[in-house]
Amino acid sequence: MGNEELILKLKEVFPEMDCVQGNDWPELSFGSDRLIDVITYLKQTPELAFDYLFCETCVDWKTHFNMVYHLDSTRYRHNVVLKVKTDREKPEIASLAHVYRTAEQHEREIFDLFGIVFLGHPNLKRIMLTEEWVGYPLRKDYEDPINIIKL
Amino acid sequence: MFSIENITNSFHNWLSSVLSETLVMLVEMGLIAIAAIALFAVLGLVLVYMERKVAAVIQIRLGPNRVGPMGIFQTSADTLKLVLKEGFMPNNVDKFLYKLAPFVVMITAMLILAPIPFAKGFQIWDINIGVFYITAISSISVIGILMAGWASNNKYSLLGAMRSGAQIVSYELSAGMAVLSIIVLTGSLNLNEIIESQRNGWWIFKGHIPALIAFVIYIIAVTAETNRAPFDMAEAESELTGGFHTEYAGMRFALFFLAEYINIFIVCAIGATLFFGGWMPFHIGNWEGFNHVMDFIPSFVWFFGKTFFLIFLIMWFRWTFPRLRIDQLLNLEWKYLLPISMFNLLLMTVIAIKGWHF
Amino acid sequence: MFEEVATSKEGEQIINVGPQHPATHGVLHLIITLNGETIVNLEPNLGYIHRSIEKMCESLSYRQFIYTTSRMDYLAAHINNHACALTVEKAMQIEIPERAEVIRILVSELTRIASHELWWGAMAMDLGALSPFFYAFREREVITDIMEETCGARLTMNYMVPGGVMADIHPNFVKRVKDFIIQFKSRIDEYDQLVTGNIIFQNRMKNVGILSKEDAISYGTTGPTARGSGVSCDIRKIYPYSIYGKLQFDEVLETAGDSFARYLVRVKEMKQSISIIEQLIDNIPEGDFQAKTKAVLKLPKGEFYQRVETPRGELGVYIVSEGGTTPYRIKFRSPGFSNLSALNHMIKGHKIGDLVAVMGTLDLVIPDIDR
Amino acid sequence: MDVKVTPPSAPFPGSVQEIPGGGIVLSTLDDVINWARSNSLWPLVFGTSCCAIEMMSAASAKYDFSRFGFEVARATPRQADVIIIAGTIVNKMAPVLKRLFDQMPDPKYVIAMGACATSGGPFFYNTYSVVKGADHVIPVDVYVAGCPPRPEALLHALITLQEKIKSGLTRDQIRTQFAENGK
Repeated sequence: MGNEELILKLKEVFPEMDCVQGNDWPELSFGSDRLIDVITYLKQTPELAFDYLFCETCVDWKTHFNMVYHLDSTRYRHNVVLKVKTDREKPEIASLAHVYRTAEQHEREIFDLFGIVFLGHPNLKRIMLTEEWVGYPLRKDYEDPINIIKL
Repeated sequence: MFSIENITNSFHNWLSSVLSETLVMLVEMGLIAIAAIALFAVLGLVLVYMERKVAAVIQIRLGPNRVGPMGIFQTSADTLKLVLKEGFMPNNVDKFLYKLAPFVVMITAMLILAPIPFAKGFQIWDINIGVFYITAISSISVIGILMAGWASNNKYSLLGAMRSGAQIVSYELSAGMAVLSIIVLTGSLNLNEIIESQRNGWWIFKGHIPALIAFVIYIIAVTAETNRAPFDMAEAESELTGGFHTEYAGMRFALFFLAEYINIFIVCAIGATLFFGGWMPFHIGNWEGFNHVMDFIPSFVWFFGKTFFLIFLIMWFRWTFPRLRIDQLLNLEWKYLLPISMFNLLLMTVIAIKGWHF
Repeated sequence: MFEEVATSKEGEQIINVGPQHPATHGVLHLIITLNGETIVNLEPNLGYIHRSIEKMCESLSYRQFIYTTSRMDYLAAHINNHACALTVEKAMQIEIPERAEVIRILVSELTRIASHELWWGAMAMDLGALSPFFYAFREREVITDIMEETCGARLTMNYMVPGGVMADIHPNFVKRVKDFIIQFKSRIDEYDQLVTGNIIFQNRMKNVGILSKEDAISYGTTGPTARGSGVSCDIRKIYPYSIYGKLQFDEVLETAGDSFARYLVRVKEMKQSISIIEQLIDNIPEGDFQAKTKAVLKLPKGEFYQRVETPRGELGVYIVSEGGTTPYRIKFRSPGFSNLSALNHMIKGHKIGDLVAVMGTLDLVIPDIDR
Repeated sequence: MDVKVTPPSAPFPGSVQEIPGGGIVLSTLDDVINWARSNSLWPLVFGTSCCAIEMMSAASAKYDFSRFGFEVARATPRQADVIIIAGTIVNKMAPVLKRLFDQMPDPKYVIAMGACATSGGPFFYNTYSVVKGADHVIPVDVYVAGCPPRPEALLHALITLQEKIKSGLTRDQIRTQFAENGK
């Protein structure tokens, strides 16, 4: 399915969401409460079949976090980008570890570096840093006068 | 004709002329002990050096060449350094067993040196059950390895030791069968008599195909018994870091290291004795002239030549083949080698009874 | 730091492989639950070489941040640089000269061969055959020398810049690459004789670490790991970037999904890379090696993503730009990170000796996983 | 060669100190011991990142550090003499490195290979997890420049370490000599 078709389809199914053409792929933005609905639809609809989560990451926009999911379909070779807004004070979002198993490790990394809590994650603990590390280093307001030498 | 026998005999006669009989025995025992230990050390150094050079040749490298001419003092430097390293014992080890283990392995290796005829008439202990003695004693070294693995209080060591135990217990069988098939031909357990029986040709040539099969099985089994690649499950560097000697350092590690090479020497010496006639020169049946020419080469040259050829073979294996997995290793023994060697023994017995061999 | 990391049941023991362990090719820490010699569970513990590259890049300019990626997956430095350069070029809409494109592909494919060479040697070494490592390095050194002549570095080249390549190729480049092709073609048959056909080797690799097609997709594995399971995922084929769309080469697919399939994919990929190089080496167009770009690069506001195929799989570079001279956020989607997550699934129920056979064929580069 | 400042009391590991009035026999013995130690440096298999590949290159046929007897790479720290820190050390790795160093029996030596192990190198600024130089964790005997250093540089470092051991001097004495003669 081409990008235009995909946008039309997504707009039809999720009319309340913001769906635009990004630099490469269609981008769908919505709130964190709808994540599981959207993912389930995208994965299980036969003509979409987004079965491959190739990138999951997070961007700290200082006022909120944006979870970014890049999805690919190994059958049709079309992509979509999901942008999910989460609260910065109480960052919680549903885990996708049961839908895409690759998400388990990606979500652990995001939890480690951004401090986003993934609800329903089987093994949510720090992966890159030690357990006793304080703070989430990839947040924009992270300060560490001991380790970080600013240029 | 140069022979070590003459030297030892004349030395014995000279000693007897100056000392009483008891003293002669004591002095000779002392001298032999020193000689055995010296041989042990020299063999260790030479074999380690040889291994490194063989590895280098196979791996298109140069190998040690900076310490002394051609790097021949490399292994001496290594040994000296290991001796001078900090004596090290980790916490919570079983102190007694931890200290004992390297010596068990070492002493076992030294004990087996006793009945091996290094040259014509040059043997520490001419014992009538030589082969039996060797197979019996060589099984003890696994106890040392198990001790080391258990006492080290390290999971890698324990895994390595357990693997080694399973492996040696299995491969003793087919090694024993291969040895037996030669015993069947000679009808003697005495190593000297086995060598004498090869005066008109080595068993590997005289014994038809069964002798060849027995030799192949013997080489495979002893490679496994000495924990050498492709059967180095006990050490398995990429899986178990160091295997049973993970926690050993300095001199204690050096003892394991040397014992490994001495064990290789011993099994190859036995292989050379059983299949290639030990110190017996290359003789062909009744070709008197040819045999006489061969006799001019000293017997110890023959012995060491054959032994080192077999050692080279085992080193060649090590640097070429990947390692087997532990279950494949046991499958190979119990499902293939053991039935083959049993059948081979049967065949050999028939040949011996019917007198079909040369 | 060293407290009990997991608890074991009766009859099971926990064994820590790494961070310093020869099988892990670096500083990966695996917490393995063993029952006898059988692996019950495996949990990777990462971060022993987590160098905070993503944080660091947020304060580096678009020309500077490329060098950090050479140190990420150092076996495929060119391809990492290529991904970054492509992202920046895509964002700034820089047209690159034809010559630069061809040079980029040439060095990328040489890097791919060098990387697979090292993998081949290291994997054979893990399995206990020590000599293939040295044979692999013999050929690898030739590539390293070619790279050194052209790029000035042996390992971390930083050769590709936004707009093209840093410098023109060395006059000897074409001749030496041609010599290398001739030499390598005979050597790869030697490899097959020495390792691929070896019965011990085949027994160690076959039916070990099986990953089904569905699992391969679900775990997000890419590169030879996924292609060994029959997943078509070569970015060069499915989303062609640079001039890969114009080149003739096959995507190597195996369906068995075991370690041996992954092994075969990599060995055959080396041959494919050689054929790509053969197509290009005689046809390097004349012209500039670098497009004219501004000294200070400023990316427009927006989000840019570029996927490329490294020897280990799919590398994604995700740049979020606020319009300044430094990225607002950079994410490197590293292939090893996802491939590693499938390890537990693949290794369960196998012997500890199989760990090296499976990990060897995943071709993990730890700094690439940890970033 | 740069010699880092360490506490003045720490002796250079492995060198046997000549006692005052020590006879000629003892000195010769020292020489023999230092000769053995310098010619038998078994490295620990320890590579964290890029430099490890160059360390492998140094082991490979073209550079072949087995010529000097360095090829007996031990996987277990108990049997190693020299730890070549090949790559970046991060905060999570630092305790492990310290532990590995502690597990090695004396005399033990350390080579910091590459810019990362020397000072943090390219990862010095703006990183939250990199140790800025492995000498914050364990004492380093020889530093190698480069990112990554060429195999020749590593060989040179190992030879420098050999010379350092052969000289039989303490770290203090080496530093004084360095200050006086500039070499």
